[in-house]
Amino acid sequence: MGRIVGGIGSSHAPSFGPVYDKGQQKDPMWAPLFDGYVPVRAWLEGLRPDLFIIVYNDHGNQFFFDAYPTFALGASEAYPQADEGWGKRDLPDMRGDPDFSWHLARSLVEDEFDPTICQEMSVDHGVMSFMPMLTDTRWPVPIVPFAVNVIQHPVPKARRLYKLGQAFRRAVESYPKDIRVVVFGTGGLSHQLQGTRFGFTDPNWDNEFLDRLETDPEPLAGLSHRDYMERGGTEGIEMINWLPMRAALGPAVRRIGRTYHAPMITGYGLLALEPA
Amino acid sequence: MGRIVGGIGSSHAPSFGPVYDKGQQKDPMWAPLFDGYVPVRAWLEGLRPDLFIIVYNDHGNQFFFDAYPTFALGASEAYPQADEGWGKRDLPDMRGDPDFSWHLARSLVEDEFDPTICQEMSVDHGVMSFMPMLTDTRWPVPIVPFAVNVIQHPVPKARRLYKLGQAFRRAVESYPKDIRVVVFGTGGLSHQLQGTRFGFTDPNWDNEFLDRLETDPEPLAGLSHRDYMERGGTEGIEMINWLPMRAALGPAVRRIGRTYHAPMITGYGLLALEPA
Amino acid sequence: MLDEISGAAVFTGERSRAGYRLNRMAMSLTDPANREAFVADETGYLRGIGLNDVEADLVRRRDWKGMIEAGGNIYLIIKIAGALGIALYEVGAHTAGMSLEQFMAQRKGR
Amino acid sequence: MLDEISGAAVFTGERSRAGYRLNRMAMSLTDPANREAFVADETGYLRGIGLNDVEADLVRRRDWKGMIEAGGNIYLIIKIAGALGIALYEVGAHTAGMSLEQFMAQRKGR
Ligand SMILES: [Fe+3]
Ligand SMILES: [Fe+3]
Repeated sequence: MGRIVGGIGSSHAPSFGPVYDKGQQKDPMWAPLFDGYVPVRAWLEGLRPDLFIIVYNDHGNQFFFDAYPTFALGASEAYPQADEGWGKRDLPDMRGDPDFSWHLARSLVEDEFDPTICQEMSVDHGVMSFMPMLTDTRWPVPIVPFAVNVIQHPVPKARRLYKLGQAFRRAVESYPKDIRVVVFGTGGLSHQLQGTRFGFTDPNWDNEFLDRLETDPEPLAGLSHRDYMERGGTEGIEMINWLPMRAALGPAVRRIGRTYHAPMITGYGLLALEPA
Repeated sequence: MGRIVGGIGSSHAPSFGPVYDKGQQKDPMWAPLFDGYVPVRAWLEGLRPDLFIIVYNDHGNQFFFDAYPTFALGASEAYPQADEGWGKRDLPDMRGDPDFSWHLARSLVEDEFDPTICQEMSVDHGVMSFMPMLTDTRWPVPIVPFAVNVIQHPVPKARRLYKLGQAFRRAVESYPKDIRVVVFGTGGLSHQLQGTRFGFTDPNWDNEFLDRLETDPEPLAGLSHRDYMERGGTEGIEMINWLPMRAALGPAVRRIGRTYHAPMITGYGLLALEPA
Repeated sequence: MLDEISGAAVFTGERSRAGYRLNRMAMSLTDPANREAFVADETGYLRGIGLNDVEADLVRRRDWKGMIEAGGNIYLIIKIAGALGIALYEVGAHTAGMSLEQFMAQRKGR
Repeated sequence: MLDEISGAAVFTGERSRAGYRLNRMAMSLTDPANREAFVADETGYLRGIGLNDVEADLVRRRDWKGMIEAGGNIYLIIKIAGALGIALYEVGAHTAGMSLEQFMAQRKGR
């Protein structure tokens, strides 16, 4: 049987790309954030993971409003990088694990989730931007990307995402192979990209979210979209992507690492947990 | 508030197209089936419906396995006919009702369904083949097509589709406008298009299904896919598309019409119900 | 996993993966221009759309049973038959290991 | 329906419907060849991809606020800006009713 051995929440941002590609992780503007990724990366490697499940959101690159999935589950052997409108970075395709993807599909459909299953799928900065901080860019660990609609309302409820994480755990534990799985959730933290509050961040809310996610996550599943967007900005609704990661770990966790930094117009955070 | 005023279950088949287009509904081979549609069509017109919700399945025409939705909800102003590989029939686009579609999307997502929402969508014989038997082909009543994956396993459970119908009812009843809605479910009945049982039909199972759907539908939601496919053929799994229609009507129904005929390699059926 | 029912392949994700190219080729035939190109030059069309030799050979030999075994989905495969003017009954009979004549004779017998 | 939060449009289905052509045009710019064609001949590109005059005018006037009001999604709209070499801060400031300079001054003040 499979086992969930860790969970990582991380912000993603287009700006992480140039930082990594130009080796600026130690620059004063970025070091307060990316210094925190260094020990988490070492811990992650030490976990000897066989698979990453990555809950993220696309930003109008893989999916368009002709057919917009609430949930899209990748079931491909490879996930190329999307060109988001400003060219691709020099990164290889990410590797998939279709056997696990189809097992996950069966388990989720049995649990009354209704994913769209994608055998061709590119991934954008929602996956590609922070992963180089956490693992070798030859991508030694295969991924199962799981895209959540957080941009075209109605978006799924926080509660639904919490239940999704619990369903991930059932899927992993019912897998016939002894694989070690790390679940990622990525998005946010607070930011707003348009309207009178353009540039809004709220470090208080972001840190409260990180606190509660670690120690008492279930009430976060009860917050409304209005709660998330008033406190974290309209685009801060992405924070709900972190809930499946936390729910998949089970009630008790141990904190491995945590960082927060808001140098621009987004609250950037990292939280690494393992089941206690 | 909206109201569900009727429910229709019908088979669909590519062969219905030529029958209608050549005016062969009265031919001895087809009359035993299509004679049954005549009074149902009159009843349907008398209901003065404002909207049809049509639960059907696509057959590799609108959706491909690059991104296959478990549930796809149409939210378009128009639904053109798909070319299925042998040319289109001379039929206009079907009309949509995006306002209701988006209301339905919000209501379903609130109820923890995860549809893919389609603002561009063609419909194949799953919708177009039987509708000319039931309404004018200038399509006076707008539709909301709802496509269910019944061809790439895992397909949703019968139970999930039953709950979907209950959710349709909540959506209709929470709509601010006083609209009169008829819910359709289409697929099957028994048939198997490949393998050693090619050509298999089972009129006993089909009629048992029609009986139970009318009078005691809930246990049909408890049957497994294996049950449906062993009794109704691998492609007979389409019969689960009838469950949302029945569940949307509520517990007590009155039968308006029912027909069954199996002249070829599919059990063809029609069942029209209204809330009692 | 539900993989077969009464002698028929259940079209699972695993089969969908195996038959991906074949099914994609079949779906391309929903475009009339592609149907014309396919009929005019089968071999060229199948190569151009990226089938491997084994898959192209299944199509050229009208091996409907083989296409299903290779992950073809019946709803897609019959688009290939349709473009070639071959009817569903012939395809279905072949997947059942029969000729069309055998199938029709057996049906009459029922 | 949740349509606005603290002075920002919530990108609802209704907005998605209204902005469909504009967003589709923006997404087309994920293809480098389309970016080139757009920059080389804006008016021709916008007409060719089916924008109406009002929509094309919003793009030509760099009216980012107007694009959002017309149903543009911010993640799509910034692809238009990207192709034109305009940065997110300028787009965002405009949607807030400010110039880039005003926005930066206000930020410093915080
Ligand atoms: Fe994001
Ligand atoms: Fe069908």
